Amino acid sequence: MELNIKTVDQLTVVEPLGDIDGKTAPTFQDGVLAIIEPGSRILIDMSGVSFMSSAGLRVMLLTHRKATGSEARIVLVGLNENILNSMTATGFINFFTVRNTLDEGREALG
Amino acid sequence: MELNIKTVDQLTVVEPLGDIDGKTAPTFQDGVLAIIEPGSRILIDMSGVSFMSSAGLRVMLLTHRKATGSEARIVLVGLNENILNSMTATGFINFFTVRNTLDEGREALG
Amino acid sequence: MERIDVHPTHVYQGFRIRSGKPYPFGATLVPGGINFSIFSRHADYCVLVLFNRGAKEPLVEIPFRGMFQKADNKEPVWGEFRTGNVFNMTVLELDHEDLEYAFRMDSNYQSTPRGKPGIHRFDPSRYLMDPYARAIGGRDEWGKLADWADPYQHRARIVFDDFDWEGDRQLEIPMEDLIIYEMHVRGFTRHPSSGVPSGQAGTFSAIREKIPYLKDLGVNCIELMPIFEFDELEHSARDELSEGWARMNYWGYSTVGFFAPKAAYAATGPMKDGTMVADELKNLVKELHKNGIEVILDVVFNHTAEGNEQGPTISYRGIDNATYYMLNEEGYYYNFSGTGNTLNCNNPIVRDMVLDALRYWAAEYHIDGFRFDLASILGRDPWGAPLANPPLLEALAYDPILGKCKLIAEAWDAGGLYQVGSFPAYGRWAEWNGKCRDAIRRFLKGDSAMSGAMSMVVQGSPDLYAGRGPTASINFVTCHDGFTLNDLVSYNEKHNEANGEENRDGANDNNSWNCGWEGPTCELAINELRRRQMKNAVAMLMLSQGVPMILMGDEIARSKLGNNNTYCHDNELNWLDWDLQEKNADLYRFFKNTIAFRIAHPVLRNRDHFQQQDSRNGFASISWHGTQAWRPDWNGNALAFMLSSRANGKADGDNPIYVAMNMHWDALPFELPSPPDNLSWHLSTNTSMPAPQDIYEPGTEPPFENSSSFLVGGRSVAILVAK
Amino acid sequence: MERIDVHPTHVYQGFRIRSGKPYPFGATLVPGGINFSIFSRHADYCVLVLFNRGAKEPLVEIPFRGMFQKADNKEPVWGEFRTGNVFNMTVLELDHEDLEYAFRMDSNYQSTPRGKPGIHRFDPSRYLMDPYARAIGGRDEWGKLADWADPYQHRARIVFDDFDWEGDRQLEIPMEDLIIYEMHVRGFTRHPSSGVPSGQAGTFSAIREKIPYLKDLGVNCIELMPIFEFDELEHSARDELSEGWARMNYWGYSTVGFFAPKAAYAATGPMKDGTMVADELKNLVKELHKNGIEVILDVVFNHTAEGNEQGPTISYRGIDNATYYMLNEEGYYYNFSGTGNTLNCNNPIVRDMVLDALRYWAAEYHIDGFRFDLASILGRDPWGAPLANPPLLEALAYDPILGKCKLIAEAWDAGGLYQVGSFPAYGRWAEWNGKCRDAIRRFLKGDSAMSGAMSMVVQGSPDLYAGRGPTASINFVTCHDGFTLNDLVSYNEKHNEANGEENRDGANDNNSWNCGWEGPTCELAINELRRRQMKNAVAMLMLSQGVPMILMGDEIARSKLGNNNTYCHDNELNWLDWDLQEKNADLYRFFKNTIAFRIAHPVLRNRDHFQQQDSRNGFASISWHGTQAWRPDWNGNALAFMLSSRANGKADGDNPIYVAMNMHWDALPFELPSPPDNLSWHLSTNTSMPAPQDIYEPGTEPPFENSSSFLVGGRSVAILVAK
Repeated sequence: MELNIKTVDQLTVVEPLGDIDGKTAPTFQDGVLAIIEPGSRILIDMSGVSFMSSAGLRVMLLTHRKATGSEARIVLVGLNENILNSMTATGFINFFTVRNTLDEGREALG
Repeated sequence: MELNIKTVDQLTVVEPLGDIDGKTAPTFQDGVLAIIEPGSRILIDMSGVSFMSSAGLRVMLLTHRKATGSEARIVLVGLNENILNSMTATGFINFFTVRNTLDEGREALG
Repeated sequence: MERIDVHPTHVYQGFRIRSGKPYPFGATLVPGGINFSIFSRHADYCVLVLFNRGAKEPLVEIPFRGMFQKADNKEPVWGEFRTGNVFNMTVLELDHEDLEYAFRMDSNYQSTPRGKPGIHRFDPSRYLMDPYARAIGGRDEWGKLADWADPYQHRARIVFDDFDWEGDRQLEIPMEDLIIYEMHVRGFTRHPSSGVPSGQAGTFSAIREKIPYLKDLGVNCIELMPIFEFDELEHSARDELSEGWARMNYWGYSTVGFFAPKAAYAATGPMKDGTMVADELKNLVKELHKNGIEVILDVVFNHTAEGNEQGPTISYRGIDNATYYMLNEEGYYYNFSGTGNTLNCNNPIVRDMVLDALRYWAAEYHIDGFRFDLASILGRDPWGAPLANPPLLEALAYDPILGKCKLIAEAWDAGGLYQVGSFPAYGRWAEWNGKCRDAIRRFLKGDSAMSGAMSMVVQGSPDLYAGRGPTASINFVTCHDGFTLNDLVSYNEKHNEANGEENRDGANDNNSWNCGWEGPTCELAINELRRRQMKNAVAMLMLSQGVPMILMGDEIARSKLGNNNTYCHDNELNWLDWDLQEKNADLYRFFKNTIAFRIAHPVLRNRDHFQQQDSRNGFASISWHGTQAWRPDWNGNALAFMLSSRANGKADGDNPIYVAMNMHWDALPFELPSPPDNLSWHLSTNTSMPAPQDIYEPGTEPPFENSSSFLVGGRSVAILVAK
Repeated sequence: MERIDVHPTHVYQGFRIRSGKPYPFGATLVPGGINFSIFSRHADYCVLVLFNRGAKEPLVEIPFRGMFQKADNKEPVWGEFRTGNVFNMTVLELDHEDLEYAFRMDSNYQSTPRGKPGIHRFDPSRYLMDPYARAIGGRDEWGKLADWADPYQHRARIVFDDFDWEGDRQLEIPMEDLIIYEMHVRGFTRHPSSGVPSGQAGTFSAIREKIPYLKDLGVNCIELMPIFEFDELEHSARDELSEGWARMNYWGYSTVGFFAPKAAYAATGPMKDGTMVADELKNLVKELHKNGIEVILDVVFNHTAEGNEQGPTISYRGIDNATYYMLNEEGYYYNFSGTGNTLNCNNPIVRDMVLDALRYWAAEYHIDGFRFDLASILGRDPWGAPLANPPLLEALAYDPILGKCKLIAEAWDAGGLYQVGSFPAYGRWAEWNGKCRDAIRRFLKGDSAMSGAMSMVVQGSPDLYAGRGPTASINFVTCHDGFTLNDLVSYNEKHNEANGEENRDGANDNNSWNCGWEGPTCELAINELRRRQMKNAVAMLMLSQGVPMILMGDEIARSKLGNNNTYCHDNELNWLDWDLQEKNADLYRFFKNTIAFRIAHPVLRNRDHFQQQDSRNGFASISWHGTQAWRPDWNGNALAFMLSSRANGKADGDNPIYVAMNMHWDALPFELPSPPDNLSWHLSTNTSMPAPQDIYEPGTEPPFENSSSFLVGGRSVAILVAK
């Protein structure tokens, strides 16, 4: 998995590319945790992720919680239908702020 | 707990001062692990330690194993009777090289 | 704090291992690795087989005894990983997500070839599924043709048990307040009309989507037909399958693994991720609980999917045939389940497996209760004799973790043991009251002299459950087994030709009546009568003490075309057609309001049987009437009764209720008793009236003008409430 | 991988908590914290109490139900932490080493004041010890005066379960090869003569120091008298204690906690570190195993230390009196144990606690077997009636983790149930053969007509254990209960005055004989006879089929001065005097060589009873003789027999053995049978000879010159071996 991180308009946009599963989860977590600072506004663009396993969902949640604990905010956008369905089915969706598009994501982050 | 570390004749001598228990064990472990390098010869002078709890024994063993794994060598000296008895009673003594005095410890490390 | 016992002691083909912990059984994530633990009393050799997910060829096979390398210096060393009769080993540094595992076992005992009777069936060439597998792959997508060349069909997987329940608990709804809705997971939403998102039809996730429907109907408990992993392809002729049609094991009364949810019931099943399937089911339970709905599982501990001596070797028989199954002296399987084998439930090992499984479902999935299929088998000893003090039933009743779970017995088995009313209850067990079902059906269709039997039903069957109370009685008219309610009033005979056994299968004693024509008809009078009879039936159910259970779809007049044994059909015979909700809106409304009436009136939900004592207001808690007040006719087919306070005193403030059930073909005048406390009668229900006059929403009942008599239509139920 | 369910949901007085897991019961280290789980069926309110180690005042008391703060925003929120009848909660970020914990419980059921009979004994003011506590403080140093003002006397602690066993396993020595040495932990090394390092006397650690002694003697199993935490101060009058002398609960047959080793038996006990105490015992077991010695625990599951309605509230009675104890209808404790109360062993909860405890000792401490004190109680139902299918005994026999453990019953109880020979065995259970003890004693002292009874003992009591085999029989002449071997041959009567009950306590039927003088004497002939009788006794034991058990110290002629019930003495009456080893070196040598003889000859250690069939060499596996060959006299007090091959064939190559036991007062000539296979007789043992001619080391036996007859001295045993 690759992780592109760029800052646009005081917003950090994270673009993971590839599957997030038990093998790649640590890469994702390390990458995102490294950029979290108090007050960070982070947009994770999931359009490059085709598959997320249960371990992937967990790492996502842990990352999200650590961010929230640091008073950073995270919004997810660009989830494909498959991932959206599994997040809905398992209830993980309830823990996150999810938007459809980058623009809507930006808006949600204020 | 304090941890004095000095190098004498290519030998690292570690002098913990105070009890080693669940509370102080991390200090001990961090301190000793920091000085381990392949080939290190480390003499831990326990004469300043009056008490070691079961957590203390464990941290000691974990440190020792990590050293051995890094091809470093550790010898314990100056154990008081109380600690020696509890290490004997619990069998932890079997995992370590133990000598009575600093000189004997140096000799054991070659 | 780091553990000092996590470093490996041995190495085998590059895998770092050490002796494990004998419990818990199964595969458990432990610091640094996975602990594998499996019991066998008669095997003396065991191999752990690891696969990458879906692979036919193993990744490695690690014996529990033999030559290994020492972990520190790689010297050859003998190792054995066993405690008592439990093989256990911890393998370090595994990717649990991508892992499947099996065992191979061998023994010095003589083995038995397939098809022959025998005590032991060890076959070291077979991959055996862990009986404690918490997730099982291989049938991840419903009905998908299996790869029959795969030597490991049902594949044990690992589950990470860290679902975040966020404070959810079992609801612990008092038994007397329960209204159960019996449901098949797939059947509930598989029909195209269900309107659930694509990919979710027929799954746990889709039930979650339908929670608003269940809340609207008013039930507070769903009872799921078997959801333990089973093999829907079990009965399928392979050529049938390839032609796109087959008889399947659709109902699922044939367990492959007692700790694993059916993967193909999960929308996430096709992802082949054991943890995700578990998460999906847990999330369903959590959401149902948030909405005040409990979950009861229909569990099948009387037999397994391995069948008789001709059946496949999946797990148990290859691990310890003599422990897991009841065998006669020649080594034939006892068949008290009618399916080929019988689980040896009162062997202490199997007893513990059953307990462990139920504790797991209660603790890890927050399941609220269990209905035990053919539960009488659980009271038999290893040779089939009914026990005076069946330790399994006793242990379940006393179990601390199951302490607040509902325990419901199907109190009979296929070996002729019939214990309705006499199931060993230990103060805890309820029963599917089959006698209540038959009494309601016969009273409903107008059999003569049934009013006495019906009066027992109304009281929660004190004739059966004296000392246990009405909550021991699960009252029902229909369930998955037999006719739907619509079919009960539309068919005199079963029509099971589609099952492929020339209508020989299924019960013949249905106590049904077709109202004048066998099957669907355009005859308006017949259809109206049928509609009325359905309303009568649910009214009788909701007016009776005990715990009412309704069958999925009965509230919208679902039909299975007269088939009373649809275990094998994955098609519209079993799929609930959601368009019926609109077509039969009046029936749905009647169900909903009858349920609401029951919920509004604690007097209908007593914890104890009526004591026939005067209540606070000078009236008996229940009084009996007929066409003449205070003069019940126990040999007719008309029955009336008045409830005037709750037996345990809790409902002293509840309204008195008068019910007249006229199952005579013609209208009858019922003389009304005076309501207590200077109240006056109001009309709640009159099934002889067309909707919406058939039932009023609780609280909106209009005054009943004639205070002395009520002309109740033929085959109708009327309810008055005193306000 | 990190878990997603470890963050706290609630906060209480600064402690971060969340709902826990209901199992395992007790306090368990889990990721991030400690999980506390405790059962009560009848309590409806429970509080977790945390202490710093040794503190009288709690650190915090956290209720399992009530108002908390939400962890994320500190808002007040209702919380409940319970699953079924199990209160469970995880408290995060605790220092488990410095922690002690208790519970307080309350209930809506009416409680009963101390001293009165009653069903429930809830008292929310009391700190209750966890029945599943893996370590218990409060009596950390043997005999040290307790602080009676401390409201929490027996203090539950945490154990870290990561002892590094390095591949150690239970030894699984075949039952028939076992030679058991019954030992009291403190008594073994407490005497100043023991020579163990200071601070270790009387501890587990000191037993480890004495392993060479045990190996030299030749035993391969030690049976430890109770080591579960008990209160040695239980029977002490406090003023006695302050005067430095007291009757103590020295033996320890009175359990405080079933999962915790007695802290005061550990050299590390005074450090008040639960893990270290556990480590010390585990290390002892590991070292014994390295030396081929198994460990059997004497376990007391028939009652607890809480006594009757007058007794203290420690744990069980305050948690669920009605579950844990057998009560009659008035609420009095049944007293089948003779100690005030009876554990309700066949209640499913208690059944599981017993099983969980034994599984814990087998799995976590690698214990090899268990001897069950007053085991017949374990077969009684909750009202005291013996069960036809006692589920606890059955479950123990079938248990997977205990699958290779020795299970030994003291097959009687204090309620009059006597089951020697008839204990429900399920193919697993052995028994303390009390009838064997009596038969040997009476034969030994020359009672008339005992040769028939002795012949049964020699065969492993087929009269008692037909179908179960000789390994069902634990043979012994002495045990902790009753005379030592030396006292058995030195006293006709018990001398129990030191026990403070005017010699009323203790058994009266000792079947002992003082050889002519009551107690110690300078009379040489008497002392020689006593010495010979001790040798005779151990020879009889080692020559008999079954499993021999010897009492600590009998090998060096330990005496308890005629006291046959020394349960209460922490002094030289119970402490083994190691100087006896030198004083009685000949007796020690005799024991050692007799044991070696048994080990050298598989023919003495058959798994099955003799079948009375001809063996391979044409001789019966056992043949009976008297003063005339082939003519046994079943009514005398002389008995001879010849063993010529092992019943199960394994010992076909073993030497034939001839044994003559002359318990007549005068010498008798025994006509010798011809040895099989043209071998000739060699002399192994002749107890009428002085050492070292009394016994030859196995392999060094000289030829026995007279091949036709052996004049065996009065009260002597002679052994010939054919080579």
